[in-house]
Amino acid sequence: MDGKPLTSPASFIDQMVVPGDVVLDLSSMANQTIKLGGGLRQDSDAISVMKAGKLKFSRPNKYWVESSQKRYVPCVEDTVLGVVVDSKADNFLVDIKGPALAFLPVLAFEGGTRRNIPKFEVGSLLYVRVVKASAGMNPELSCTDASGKAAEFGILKDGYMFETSTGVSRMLLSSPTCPVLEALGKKLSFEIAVGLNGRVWVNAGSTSMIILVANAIMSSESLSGTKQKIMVENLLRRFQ
Amino acid sequence: MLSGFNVILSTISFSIETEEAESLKQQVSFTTTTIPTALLFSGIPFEKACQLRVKGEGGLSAATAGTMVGLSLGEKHFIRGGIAQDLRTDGRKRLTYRPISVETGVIPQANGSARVRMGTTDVIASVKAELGKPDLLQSDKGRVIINVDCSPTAAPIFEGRGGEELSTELSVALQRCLLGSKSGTGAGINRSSLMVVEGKLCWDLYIDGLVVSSDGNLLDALGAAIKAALSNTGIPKVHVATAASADEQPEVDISDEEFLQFDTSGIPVIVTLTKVGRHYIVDATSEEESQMSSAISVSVNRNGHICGLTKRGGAGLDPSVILDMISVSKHVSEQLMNKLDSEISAAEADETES
Amino acid sequence: MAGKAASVPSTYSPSPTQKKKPTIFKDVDWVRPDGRGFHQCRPAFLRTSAVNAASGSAYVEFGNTKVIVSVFGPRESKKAMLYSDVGRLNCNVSYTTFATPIRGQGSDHKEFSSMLHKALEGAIILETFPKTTVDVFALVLECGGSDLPVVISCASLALADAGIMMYDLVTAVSVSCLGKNLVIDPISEEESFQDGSLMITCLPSRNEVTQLTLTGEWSTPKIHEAMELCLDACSKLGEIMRSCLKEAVSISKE
Amino acid sequence: MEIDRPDGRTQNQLRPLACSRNILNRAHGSARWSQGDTIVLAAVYGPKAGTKKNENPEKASIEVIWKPKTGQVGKAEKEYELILRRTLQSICVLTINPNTTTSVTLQVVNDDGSLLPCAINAACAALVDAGIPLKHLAVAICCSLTGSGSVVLDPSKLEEQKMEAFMYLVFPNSVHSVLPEGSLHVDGEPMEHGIITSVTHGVMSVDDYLHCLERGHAASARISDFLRRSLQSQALGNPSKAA
Amino acid sequence: MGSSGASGNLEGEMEVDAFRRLFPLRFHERHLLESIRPDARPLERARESTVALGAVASADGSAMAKIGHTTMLAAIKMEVMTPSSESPDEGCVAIDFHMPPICSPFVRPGRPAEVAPVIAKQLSDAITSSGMINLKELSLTTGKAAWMAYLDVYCLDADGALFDAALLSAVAAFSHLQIPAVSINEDGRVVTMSREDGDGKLANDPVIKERRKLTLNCILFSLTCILHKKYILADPTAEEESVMETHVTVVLDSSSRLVSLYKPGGPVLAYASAVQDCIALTRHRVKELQKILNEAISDMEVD
Repeated sequence: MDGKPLTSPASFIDQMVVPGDVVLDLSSMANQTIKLGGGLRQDSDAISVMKAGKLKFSRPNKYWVESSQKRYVPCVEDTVLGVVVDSKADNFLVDIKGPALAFLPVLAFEGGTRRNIPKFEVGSLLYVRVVKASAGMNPELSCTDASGKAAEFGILKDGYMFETSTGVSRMLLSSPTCPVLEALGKKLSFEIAVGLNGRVWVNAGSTSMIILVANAIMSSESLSGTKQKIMVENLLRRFQ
Repeated sequence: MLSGFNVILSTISFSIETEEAESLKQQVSFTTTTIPTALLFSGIPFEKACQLRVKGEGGLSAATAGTMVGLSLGEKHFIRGGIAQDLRTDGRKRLTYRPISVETGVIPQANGSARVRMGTTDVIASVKAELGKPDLLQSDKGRVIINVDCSPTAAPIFEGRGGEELSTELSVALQRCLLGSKSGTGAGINRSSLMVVEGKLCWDLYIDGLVVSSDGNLLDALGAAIKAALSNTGIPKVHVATAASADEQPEVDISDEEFLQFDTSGIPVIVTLTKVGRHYIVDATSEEESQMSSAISVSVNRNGHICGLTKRGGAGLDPSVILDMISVSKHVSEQLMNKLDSEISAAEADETES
Repeated sequence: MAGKAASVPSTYSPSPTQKKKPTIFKDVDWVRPDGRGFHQCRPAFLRTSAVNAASGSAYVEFGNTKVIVSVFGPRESKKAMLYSDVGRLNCNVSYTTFATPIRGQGSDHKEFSSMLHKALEGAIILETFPKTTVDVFALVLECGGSDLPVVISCASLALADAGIMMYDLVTAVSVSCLGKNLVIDPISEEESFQDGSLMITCLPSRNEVTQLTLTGEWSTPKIHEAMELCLDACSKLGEIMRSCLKEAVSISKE
Repeated sequence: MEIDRPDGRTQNQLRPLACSRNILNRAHGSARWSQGDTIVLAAVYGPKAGTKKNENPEKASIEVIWKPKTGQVGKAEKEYELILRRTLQSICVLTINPNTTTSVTLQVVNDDGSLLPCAINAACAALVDAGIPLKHLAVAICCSLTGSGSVVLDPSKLEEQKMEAFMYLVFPNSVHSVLPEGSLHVDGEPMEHGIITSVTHGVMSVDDYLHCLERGHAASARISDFLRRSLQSQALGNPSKAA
Repeated sequence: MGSSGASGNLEGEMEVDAFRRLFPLRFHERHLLESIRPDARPLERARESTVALGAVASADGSAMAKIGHTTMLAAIKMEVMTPSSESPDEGCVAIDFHMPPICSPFVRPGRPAEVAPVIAKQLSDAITSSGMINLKELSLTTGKAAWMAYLDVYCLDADGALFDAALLSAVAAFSHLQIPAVSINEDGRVVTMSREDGDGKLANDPVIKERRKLTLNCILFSLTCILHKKYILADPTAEEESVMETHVTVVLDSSSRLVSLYKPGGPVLAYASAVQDCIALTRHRVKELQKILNEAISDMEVD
C-alpha cells in the first residue's frame, strides 16, 4: 500500500474512459485494498468502467469516474439540496433528484426529540446530508453532521435555487476554488450552497446580483478556467 | 377415488331439521342434492361441500342494487316477510304495479318520444328514423337499432363506466323482446314495413332509451316507454322518383307534411317477475330487487304469445317454477297492456290539445 | 407486407352465385342439412386439459362448432378493487377471424361474455376463493351454430378441470323453431332461418335452470315442449361431461 | 469487384457520422446521431421509481418508445421497440438501480436507410449522457448483400431497396484494457466480435452471413472509435464529426 | 442471481418444486451441468412436434402445429381484391399473429401481448422475403382481380418457441391451401362455384379458375435456441425462456439458405462459433420438421 499508482492504471488516470474499459487488473495487484467510487464495477479480477468520464485517483487507494449528469444517484456522505414534498408522522419526504424520494426522519436534527419536531412546509429547500443509500430502499437523509451537530445543515430561506448538472456542482465544490466563484467573489458578496445532486442555491443583497451569479454559474459549464474568468468579467461589466 | 362416489353420497345424511334451520329457510338453502363436481377431482375435504349457500347474492341487478340500497338485516327480513304475506312495504300486493304515467312527444326533434314513470323509476324513449341502405342479406327489411343509456344522475353506481354493463344488458334484453328471431317472427316491430325500395332504400329506426331515475323494474319501464314512443312516431312519406337504373340509388323526395303512423298493435309489453323467497312480485323497487334470487322478464303480445324471455340473476330455478312464472306473467300482461293502452291514448290526447 | 394490407383496397369473400332457398325448412317433412333427426344432437367431442399454460381448460367440438376455454386462477384481481369476501368471476368470449364463413365477423361478442358470466356464476362456489378472481376465457375457433351453449358447457368443463369448486356442472343446449318443428342443437344454417330460439343452461343434477333466453313468438305449450327437450338433452350432456372428467382422472392416475 | 454506389462511396465506406449529446434540456440524457441523411434523436428519462407489472422488481427495467417521423405506430415500430429494449437491457447493468424504470424515447428525424442501427447508436450515446451504468457500449451497423454476393456497408434507403438481403448487427465497442492482450477473448475471439443483436432480412447463404459478420466487425471498430472520441470530447454539446 | 449465496444453506432442506420456484437459474444450471434439461431432454433436442392439416373446415387452408405444449392454429381465407397499379398481376398475402387470452396467464382481454405484433412482423418478413409464395399465382385477371390470402395464426397454448411453432403452422397451412374454383360473373364480381353446379355454368361465365393448390417455391423452418454461458439449448420452453434471456432464432429454407438470423439482445454475446452451432442444429431440425410435414401431407392425401 504505497499509494504509488501502478504502471498500468497510470495510463488511464485522468484520462477519459468509456463504459467497458478495463482500468485495473486485480490479479496483478494482490495484497492491496482499493476503494471504488462511482462508475466502476468489479467483474472478478477486472475493474471495468460503467460511465463515460474521467478516471480519477486519490491517494492512497480511491478510484472513481468523474462525470456530469442531470440525474443524481444518491451516495452516502453526499451533501445535497432537497425539496420537501410531503411530511409524514415519522419522516419528511424530500426530492433530491434521485430515482426515489428520500426520507428525512423528523428526529434527524440537532437535539431532535418528539417534542421539537421542526415544521417544514411543502416546497421548503433543505441543505441535507445523505446517510443511507442502498439499492432497493429509499435513501435516508439527516440534518446533522456526523457528530450530531447542526453545522450548516437545515432550511435555506430566501435566495434562489437553480438546477445544473452534477458536474457543475462538483466543480463549484472543488478546491482550489473554481475560477467562476473566485472571479465573482472578488467583486461581489453573496451566499452560496451547493448540493452534489446538481442543485445550487444563491442569496445576495439584491435580486439582480443573484441573477448575475446564477447566470455566471450556469454558463460556466463546459468552459475552461480562463474562459470562465472572461465570461464573469463580461457579465460584471454589464452589471455595473 | 371415483368408484367411491356413490358410496359417499349414500352415507351422507343431513340432520339440520331444527327450528333454527326452519327460520333460515327464506334466505338459505343447503346444497344437499349433489357434491360439487370439482370436489371429485381436487381432493378438497368433503365438509366443504356441505357449506351454506346464501341465495340472492347472484345477479347483476341484485349486486348493483344491493350495494346501492345497503339495507340492514332487519329491513331485509321485513321486505321478505312482507312479500311472503302479500303486503309489500309500499302497501302493494305482489302482483300490483305502481302507478304508471305516460307522457308522449317529450322530445320535439325526434320522430317519436315518450316518458314513462313507474313510481320513482323514470325513463325516456325516443325514436329517430333515418333513410339508409338495407343489408345485403336482408334486403327487404329496415334496420332497428336499440340502445339504452343509464344516466349518471339516475343512481350513483352509474357514474363513470358503472352503468355500461347494465346498459348493454338492458339493450340486449330489449332487442330480444322487440325484434324477434332472425327470420322476423315474433317481432313487435314489423321491419318489412320500413322498406321503401327493396334492396335500395329503407328506414333505419334508432330507438334510444334513457334511464333518468332508477328505482327498479327498468326493463318493463323501458319497454313501455318504447311502446309509447313508437305509437307517437310518424314516419315521413317518401316519394321515389321512378326510372332509376338497377345499380343507382333512387332519388327521393321526403315529405314534410305527410306522415305515416307507425303500427304498434304487435308491440308486446314486458313483464318482469322478480322472485323473492318463494314468491314472485311484479314491478319490484330497487330495495326489493336487492333481495331477489332471480327474475324473469317475459314479453307478451296482444295474442297472449310469448315473444321473448330473459332470465336475470345467477341463481338457478326449477323448470316447473319457470313455467309457472311464465303463466303468471301472461296473466299480468293483459292488465298491463290495457292500462298502458289507455294511458298512451290519454297522453296523446293531451298532446294534441296543448 | 402486413403493413401494406391496410392500404389495400377492400376485399370481399367470393360468395356462391345463387342464394339458398330457406323454404325447404318450412316444408312438412324436410331433412336437416346434416341428416340428423330433429331431436338429435350433433356428435360431440370433449377433452379436458387442452391448454397447458392454464389452470384448467377444455376443448369441445359439436359438429363444426369448435371451442376452447381456458380458466386461470383463482388469482389476484386485476384491478385494485374493494375487499370482497366472495371470489370474482371474469368471463370473456372471443372469436378467431376465421371462425365465421366471412372473415372477421365474429370478433365482438360483449353480450356473450355477460351471458357466459350469468350462466356460470350460479354454479360456482364463489365463497371458496375470497378476494381473488377466476378468469374464464373462451375462444371460438370455428362457429357452426349453437355457439353460446357450446361455450358454456365447455367453460364448465374447464372450471372442473381447474379444480374450481362448483355445485354442479353447467350444461347448455338450444333449440330452434323452424316453422312447426323444433330442432335441437341447430347449425348456423338453421339458426339463420329460425323463427324462434330457446336456450337453457342448467345444473343437470340439481334440475335447476341458471339461464334461459327466448326469441321469436312462442305459445305456452311450445315453450313447454322446447324446455322438456332442452332439459333432457342437458342431462344427457351432463352425463357425457361427467364421464369425460372421470376418464381424464383415471388417465392421469395411471 | 467494385460496386458503384449512388453517392460514390466505396463498399466499405460508411456515411459521415455525427453525434451530439446533451441537446435536450428537460431529458436526463439525450443524443442526436446521424449517418449521412439518417438522423435519430434519443432522449433518456430516469431512472424513475418503480417498474411495471410483470417486470422483475429486483432489476432495473428499460422501456423504449419509438416515434416514427410520420404516421402511426405499427408492427414495424413495435418490433423496433422490442429489439431496442432487449439490446439496451443487455448493455445496462440492471442490478445497480433495482425497481426503477428508465425510459428511452427515439424520435426519427429522417430515414435514409440503416435506421435501426442509427437508432441503437443514438440510444447508446443518450444512455451514456444520462449516466446510466453500462457494462459496455453497443455499436450497430447495417451490412447489405448485393445479388453477386458482395457486402456493402451502411446502405442508404435507395440501396437497401435494391439489395438482395441486409442485416443489422450490434456488437460491443472495442474497449481499452489494462489486461494482457487476449485475456478478454472468448473462444479465441475478442469480445467485441460477439453479436449482441442480429436482425436479418432477405435470403442469403450461411457463408455470406459469416462474411458479413467479419465486415461488420471491421466497420464496428471504426464506429466504436468514433463513439469513444465523441464521448471524450470534453466540450459537451459541441457536436463531433467524422467523415 | 444475487440470492445464490443465500440459497447455499437453504437448498439442502428444500423440496425440488420450491427450489425451482425460488432459484430458477440455479435449478436450470444444475441440470445443465449434467447436460440434461428439466423435461429430460438433452440440450440439443427439440420437443416432440406434430402437424395436423385441415383443422379448420371453414378456411381454404389450415393447420395445427404443436411443439411440445406450444400449440398454434393457422388458417388461410382467400378473398378477392383489386390489385394495386404497381403490380397488377400479383395477389397479396396478409399475415397476422394473435395471442388470445386463453393461451397464457400473462395475456388479458383488451390488452394484447407485446410480442404478438413482433411475431406477426417476423412471420410476414420471413415468408415474403424468402419468396416462398409466388404472388403472380394469386392473380385472377390482370389489373381487375387477384386473391388476397389472409393468414391468421392463433396461439392456443404458449410454452416457448412461439415463432417456431407459428412458422411451422403457417407453412403447413400454405401447403394445405386449396384455392377455390371461381368464375367471374356479368357484373365483374368473382363468385365461387360449388362442384355440382360447375358444369352447368361453364358456358355462361367467361373466366373460370379451377380449384388448385399453391406451389411453394421453398419451405421454411426455424429453430430457436437459448445461449447460456457455454451451453446451447434448442427449442426452449416458456420457463427456460424466462430464466435464460438470450435467444437466437434461425430460419432456413429447404435448400439450407439462411432466411433469418434473429437475436434481439440478451446478456450473452453470440460468437461466430455459437452462430454456426445454432445453424447446424437448425439444419438438423429442418430435416425433422420436413419429415413431419411430409407425413402430415401424405396422411391428408390418403384420407
